[in-house]
Amino acid sequence: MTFSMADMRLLTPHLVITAAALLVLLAEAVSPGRRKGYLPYLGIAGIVVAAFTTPGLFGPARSGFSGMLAGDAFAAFVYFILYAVGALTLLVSDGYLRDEGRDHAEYYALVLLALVGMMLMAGATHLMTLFLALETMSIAIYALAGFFRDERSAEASFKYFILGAFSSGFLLYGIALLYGACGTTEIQGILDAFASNRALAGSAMALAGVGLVTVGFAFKVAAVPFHMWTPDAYQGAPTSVTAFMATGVKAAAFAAVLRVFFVAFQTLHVDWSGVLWVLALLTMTVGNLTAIAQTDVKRMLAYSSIAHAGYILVGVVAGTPEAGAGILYYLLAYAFMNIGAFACLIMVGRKGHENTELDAFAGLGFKFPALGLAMSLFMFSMAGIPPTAGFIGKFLIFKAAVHQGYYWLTIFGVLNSAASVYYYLRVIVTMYFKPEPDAPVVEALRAGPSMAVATILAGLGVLYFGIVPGGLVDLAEQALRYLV
Amino acid sequence: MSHFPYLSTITFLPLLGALVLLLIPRRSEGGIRAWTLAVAAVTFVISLALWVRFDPTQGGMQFVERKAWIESLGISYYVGIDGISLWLVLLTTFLSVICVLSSWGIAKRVKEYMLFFLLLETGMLGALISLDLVLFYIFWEAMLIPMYFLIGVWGGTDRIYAAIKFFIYTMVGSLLMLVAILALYYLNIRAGNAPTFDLLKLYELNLAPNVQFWMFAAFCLAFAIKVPMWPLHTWLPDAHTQAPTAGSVILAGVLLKMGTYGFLRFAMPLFPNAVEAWAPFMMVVAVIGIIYGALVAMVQDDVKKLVAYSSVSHLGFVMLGLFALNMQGVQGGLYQSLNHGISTGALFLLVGVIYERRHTRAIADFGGLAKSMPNYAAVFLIITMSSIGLPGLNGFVGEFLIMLGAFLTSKTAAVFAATGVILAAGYMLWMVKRVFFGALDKEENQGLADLTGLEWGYLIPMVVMAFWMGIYPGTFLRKTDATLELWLERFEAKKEACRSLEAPGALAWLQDGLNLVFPASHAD
Amino acid sequence: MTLAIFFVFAAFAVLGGVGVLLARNPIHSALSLVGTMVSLAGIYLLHHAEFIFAIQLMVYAGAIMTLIVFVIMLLDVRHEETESERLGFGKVIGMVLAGLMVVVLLVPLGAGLTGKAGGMTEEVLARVGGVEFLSEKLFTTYLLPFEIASVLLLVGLVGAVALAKKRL
Amino acid sequence: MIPFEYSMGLSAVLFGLGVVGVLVRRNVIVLLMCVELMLNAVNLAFVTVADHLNSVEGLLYVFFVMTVAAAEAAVGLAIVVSLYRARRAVHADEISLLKG
Amino acid sequence: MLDMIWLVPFFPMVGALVNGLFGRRMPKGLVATVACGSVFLSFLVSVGAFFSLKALPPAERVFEQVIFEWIASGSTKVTLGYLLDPLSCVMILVVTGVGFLIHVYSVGYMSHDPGFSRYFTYLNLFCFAMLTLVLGNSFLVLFVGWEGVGLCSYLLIGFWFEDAAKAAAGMKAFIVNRIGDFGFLLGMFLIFWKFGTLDFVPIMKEAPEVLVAGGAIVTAITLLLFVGATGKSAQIPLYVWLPDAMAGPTPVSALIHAATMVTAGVYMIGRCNVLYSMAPTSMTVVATIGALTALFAGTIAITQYDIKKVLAYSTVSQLGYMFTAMGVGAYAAGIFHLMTHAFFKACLFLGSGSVIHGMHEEQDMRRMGGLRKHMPHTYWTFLIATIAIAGVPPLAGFFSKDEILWNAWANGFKFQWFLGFAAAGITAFYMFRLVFMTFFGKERFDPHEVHVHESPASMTVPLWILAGLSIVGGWIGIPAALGGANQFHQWLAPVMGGASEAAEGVKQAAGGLGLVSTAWASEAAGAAAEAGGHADLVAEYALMFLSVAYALLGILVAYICYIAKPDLPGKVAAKCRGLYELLYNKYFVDEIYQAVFVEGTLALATFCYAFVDVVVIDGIVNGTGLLVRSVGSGLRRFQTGQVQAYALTILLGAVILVGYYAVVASF
Repeated sequence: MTFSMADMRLLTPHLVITAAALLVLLAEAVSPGRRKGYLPYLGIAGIVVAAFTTPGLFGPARSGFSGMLAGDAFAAFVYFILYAVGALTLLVSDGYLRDEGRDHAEYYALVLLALVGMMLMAGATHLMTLFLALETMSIAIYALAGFFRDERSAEASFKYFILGAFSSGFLLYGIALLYGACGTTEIQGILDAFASNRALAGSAMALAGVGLVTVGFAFKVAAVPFHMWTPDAYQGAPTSVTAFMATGVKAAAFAAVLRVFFVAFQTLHVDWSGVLWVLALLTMTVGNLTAIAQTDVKRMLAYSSIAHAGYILVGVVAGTPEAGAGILYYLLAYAFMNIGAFACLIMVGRKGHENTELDAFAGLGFKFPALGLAMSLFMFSMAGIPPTAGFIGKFLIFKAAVHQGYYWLTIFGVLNSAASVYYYLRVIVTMYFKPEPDAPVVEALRAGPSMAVATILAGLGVLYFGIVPGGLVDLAEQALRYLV
Repeated sequence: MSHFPYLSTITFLPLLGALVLLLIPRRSEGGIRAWTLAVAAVTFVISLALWVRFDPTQGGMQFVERKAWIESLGISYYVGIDGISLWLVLLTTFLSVICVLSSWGIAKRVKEYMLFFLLLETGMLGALISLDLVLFYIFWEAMLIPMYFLIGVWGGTDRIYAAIKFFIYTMVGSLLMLVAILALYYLNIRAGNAPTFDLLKLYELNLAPNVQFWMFAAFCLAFAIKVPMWPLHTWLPDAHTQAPTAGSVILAGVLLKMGTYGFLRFAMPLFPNAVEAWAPFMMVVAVIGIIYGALVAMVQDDVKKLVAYSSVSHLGFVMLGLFALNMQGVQGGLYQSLNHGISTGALFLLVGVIYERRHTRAIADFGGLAKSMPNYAAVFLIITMSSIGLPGLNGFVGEFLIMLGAFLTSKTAAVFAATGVILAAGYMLWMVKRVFFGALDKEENQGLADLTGLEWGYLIPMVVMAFWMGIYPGTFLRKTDATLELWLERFEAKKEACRSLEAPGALAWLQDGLNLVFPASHAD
Repeated sequence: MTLAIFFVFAAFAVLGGVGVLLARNPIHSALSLVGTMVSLAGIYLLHHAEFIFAIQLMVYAGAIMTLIVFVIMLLDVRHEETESERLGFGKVIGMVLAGLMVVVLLVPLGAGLTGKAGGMTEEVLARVGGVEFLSEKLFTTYLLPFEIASVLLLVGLVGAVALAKKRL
Repeated sequence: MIPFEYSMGLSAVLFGLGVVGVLVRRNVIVLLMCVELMLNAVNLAFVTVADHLNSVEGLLYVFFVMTVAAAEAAVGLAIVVSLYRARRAVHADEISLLKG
Repeated sequence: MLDMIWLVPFFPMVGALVNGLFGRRMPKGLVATVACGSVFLSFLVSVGAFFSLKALPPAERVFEQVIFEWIASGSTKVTLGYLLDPLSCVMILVVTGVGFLIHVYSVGYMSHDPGFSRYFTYLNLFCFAMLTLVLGNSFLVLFVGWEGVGLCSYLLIGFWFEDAAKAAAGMKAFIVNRIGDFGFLLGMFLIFWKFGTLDFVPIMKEAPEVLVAGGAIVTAITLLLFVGATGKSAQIPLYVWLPDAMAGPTPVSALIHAATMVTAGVYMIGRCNVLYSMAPTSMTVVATIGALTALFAGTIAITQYDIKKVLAYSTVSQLGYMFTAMGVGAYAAGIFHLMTHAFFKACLFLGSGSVIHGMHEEQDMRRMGGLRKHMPHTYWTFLIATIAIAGVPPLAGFFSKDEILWNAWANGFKFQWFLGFAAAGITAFYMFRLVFMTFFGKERFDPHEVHVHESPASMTVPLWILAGLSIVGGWIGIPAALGGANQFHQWLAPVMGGASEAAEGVKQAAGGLGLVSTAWASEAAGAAAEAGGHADLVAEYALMFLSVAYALLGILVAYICYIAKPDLPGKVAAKCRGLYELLYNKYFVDEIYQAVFVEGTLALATFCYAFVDVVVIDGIVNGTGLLVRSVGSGLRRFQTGQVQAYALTILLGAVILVGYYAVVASF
């Protein structure tokens, strides 16, 4: 029972990106002190190559490596989200890191390796693979978060690390219990075990396992009350990393959640949907309400990402392929709008000063029209206002929730969404409606060509997927059809 | 059905114009203005073709265009107009031209201003022609953004508060409507139909009355906020007072109509039994709005705020008409929507004229203006009369039909509504008296110039419309006859069809939703 | 007999754990932890996991703990914890919750191990031996996790370098 | 054969001790050790289950968890070092620059 | 000629348009020509129409002309059309005739006013609206004119808008009228509800079938319409605007606030006589209000010093007579009085205008006196009109007023008769008080400072014409008792004839259902029979004598008070201080209205705004925002930055979550 070339096909994208990571490390090692500007593009090239090897995964579901890795459309869809995240992150990082004097190969390699971890999370069909992938991703992100090695960066990294490891313990314990209850931790195997043994649905061990796994995932997606690391880690980490964390980790984690909850725990929907119902409500509400009280845009976006996790959880609660497709769409939309927003944040900063205080934005909308336009677009998208991708994402998720009769959750969701408008608008209010202070905080934009390209791409993505979502929705639905 | 895509053309022409506008250098303000005017004017001219080619004998949708958009969800780009939307579309294109003219004096960030203006026009037109619920919702929300900027950037001193209040107020309502739209979609699927957001298909979906009840509540909230109906109106005075002149005009002229249009197009035909159940309540609220708005307008010391509150009163009339649920009332309501666009729009334009000269809107700062600005006073008086419903001017026709319609449904409502006629005369004339009559004793007011050519340019069309609509309403009413007849017919038929439908009690339906918080068993 | 040995190891393991908590000096904590790990290694042996027994001693008690002690030394943190005696409200809550957590984790044990796995049956083990079977599985069925683990270690390496290398 | 309840019970207790440690100790390195203690507890659970189910999977989990633990320890300690360099802080409660 | 009837309102409309759009750039002469000419053309067409109508047999004297379909919605079809019948024919003759004279008069009166063209624009517009009112073929068209004249009244009262008080008077007139309109509108709706149309012809024809005579609905309709009439025609309780309306230029007072517009209510009731006759309760109300108003306004007029105010109250009083006539079922008599009143009251107002003009805008009679010498034309014409209004035969006022009183008496409205009779003497008294104070006695001004002059011919000629009409105008309605043919009644008979049938209906209904007192029914029947019948001639003569004597008594008392013993009024006033104050202050009605309605409304409005809107609604709105924000700030506090606190939260969540699964969900 060894692996075959068919298995390798499933792994090609991962291998390509890993190779790119190694290449990046190697390139710096062999030419120390030289110009390193090409390194991120090396990474991007790797992602592009990987992207070319991916479309073949769409189609009938396959599984490889003895049921360890899926090669299905679902995974492929998430891969594409992750490619977008990875490429945009690298683009955003380029000028930013150079400006901050931290443009090291390790950074790009870690991003790429984290990306591999994320992809494996999305593709994992075995909890062991899943766990290892998750740790690969997490450890890389811990390191990335602390990459600037200043006070805040180190603190962010530390908090994320300690709590991440802490919650990993819970996740592992959960896996152990599931192992005990089901005899296997393969996704399909768990499903079969629950399906074949009705009594298992009432087994305290199995359910406690589900609960602990839920804790582990809830931590990764930053669901309340497992969210408290998020604002600190997001705020302290280098902004490009924050963007990466907020989008990539979220996408990978939700992909894993979908696979575990929609497939492995399919028969337990009755049990977990109620729990997630509460989590979703708490997450949306706490995220939004706390975001309203923020005065720092970066931290505000951190809380907003919690809120977004809440909306996505609404989709998880619904538990249907329709909802899953909505979640995938949402993740993609979120990737574009969030990275775009963080790119804008990077642009207003300068070395050593992030300038993410809300007041720093006063009057910037007119001073830097392109920045203002982009930031407004991202804010509107996050607020879920058409015609942006953010709207379509919310629309799809709420549609699925309503379809399952979760009226109240949906109503809470839209009310939350309305409340969130307040703080997203506040950014716009400050940018456009408030005069620039006499002593401008932001003199010039820190915008290299790569940053500009990233922002424009993100903006176009937000608009494109907001206006012509059709094809992508179909694709997402197709992805879910093979998953469930 | 292969014809020139008029509707898409007029809707997206402003958008296209806005994109081109981006290319015009910021410094050539004249060019920016001229281009915007040209775009708006061309849009208006093309929209006139709708009027000419509209077939008044046909009650259904005309100029229909349809293209699949998100096929798997049944969302399509589906547009068309009937007698209900025809005039609102024309009103929009007409007022847009007027507004661009009235914004000639905007000096601050002309380019952005005009840009948002054109975007706003696209949003409004799109919302009016959409026959797909999602498409409608998208335009409906997208409309908010430019308006938000227009208030927030070019508004008065409290513009930020007003802009945010406007935005969030509207958002809350429309998001709940979104939930209802989704629920409708789902119920339609549950009834065994193909998934679709096609409005005309959903018209045919018969829902049990108690289900309708809650669905209507959600739609109603969204539209009632937009209208705005008492007591959801408090965003309006703030938004109106703070918005720049053209913003107020559009806000009063078109945006508020979106609410009444929403009732006519969506909330009422979709949920007739709910309308029947809600109608008494709605009529009471509408009447309260009429009287309350008028009373509050009376004690305003800011001209613009006064006009804003008068809108609350006028829109109360419109709503009263709609919920009278007979031809006179509904047609009157629709007509009054148009009238309000003209007369209140013109009032805002007029207030803008003196605001530009004096930079104040406080009634106490004026007095005796009829002496220094006789032409202005004359136009103002004409519009005032139109606003208070003097026969021969537009306001009367609408108010008369509404009250007549309301009377046929509920005598009490009509009696109370008619007091609004008295109060309207009270607050408007009192304001006119304080602003225009009396001694011209304030030094600042003595040298005020009378209307300029430009101001004449945008006021004359409004006055002409006021007379036309008042003297020969047939031009307008006739085009809506067939549509509204069909509307009422369908309304009654659907009401009958749904009446006997079995469904759990209203609370059971709610319970259904509550159970799903912790679904015990969900078999679907 | 086995059971008695188990209880001895278990007692040591718990004692070690408590030691980690109570020791004021981080070095003492580290040594207590090593104690726990060694005890656990013994229990692994009782559970017929010879391979794990070995790597527990080598990797965990050896390598990882050495690393930790090394860093403690590196940072040379002299000032010892003084606050440990003070029990804040939060800490009491924490302990109560942790106790509850243990209870919650004990409850499911009543359900019993319901999984049906097999695979490592007596016959198989008799034929090939535990370690051989395990390694065979590791390089066939569980090849992918193994490869991921290698990437994981690479990440750990690069990450540690990125964070701690003096000049980068 | 040791009844699984015993081993699992021990595992739970050790897990709890680890959790308490994370909650109450100040020294960041000790926190790290407490996390290791939690992972050890989980390992015990895996071994127990593997033994009782005659399965190899649990043992492999232990193997991989150790790998993870090693990588975590490496990165974690690097973070501690970096934190110490940046802040001269080794106590968890002193690290609260980011809040609110 | 009849199908040219649309020209009647058309000419003034064109005049208004021309003067309104271009008047400011046209010479005054041209403006005046356009204005007067347009009304004169209307008058000519009206005369032509009259003769055309007269040529037809009485039963066919109805001509309807539809201009275009105005409002059509569902079953509502309202056409803009004109209806010419004897009633509207009388009205257009009065409106265009008197209107033309007043236009001519105005040319002189307003010659120095800077708002000359504006004035004539409004005046022409008024004529247009008034003619639409009287010619309208449906309630709605009537309402158009009704509102239109209200607008013109508003504009003309506030013509000199720089005086805030005058502007306020205009506003008051409009708003009080609106209160009346409120009733009128509702009345219309009721009619539409019952008839499905608002056109006069079908309504009047079908009324007996559609409505139950004496029933609640017809009573409601008529009462609501009457509310409209009280507003427009200044009856209790909505008369308050008319005295204030004297703020406008005097010719306006003559035309609008005496001769034409204020009589619209009377005309409207005359137009709806069929309906009113079916509603005895309403009739009683109308008659009583009318008579009360006649007396009430008369008493106020006694104490006023402003020459125009006296005339204003007199107008209110005379309108009261007209309503009394309508209420007692003497529709033709009411219209007759309307016409004669138009002549003499226009003459009086124009005369007063001439006086004011001559006195350089002085209106207070206490500063006049002895003007007889200075302004002979004015004096003589004024005197003639005064005698006419006082009811001295054989001038116009005698015939019309006497007919009303007689009908009231004969139809059993004794109480109303008594009120009207009482007012008659008072009328004679205060009118002659006015004449004596103004034209007789010593000059109470300094002739060297105030150069009193007679008005120009453009003003005196209309005065003489009107004076002449005041004399002869009544002769077309000389009652049979005095040997006349009462042509006026015969002329109106086709319109008013329906009333007798309706009254029959009432009688039957009363008999059959016992709804109405039989006594009344028989009286109503008597009233119906009155048209051609010969009631108690002796009583009629007696009453006639009585009222003439009473009027002469009034004149005599006025003579004693203001010529013979000029200090007497002061003494009387001092003696009855309270009563005098009450009268002088017009029973404090304005003050009461101000306090109750105006202040009450404003207080309610302030409450709505300052409390409901700002505190309650916005309080909730902003409070929600504040709540959300403070909850956010509160939640923020949980984020302490302490990593172990975070871990604790995670643990808490985990315990709850796993506990739920392991303990709750598994059981």
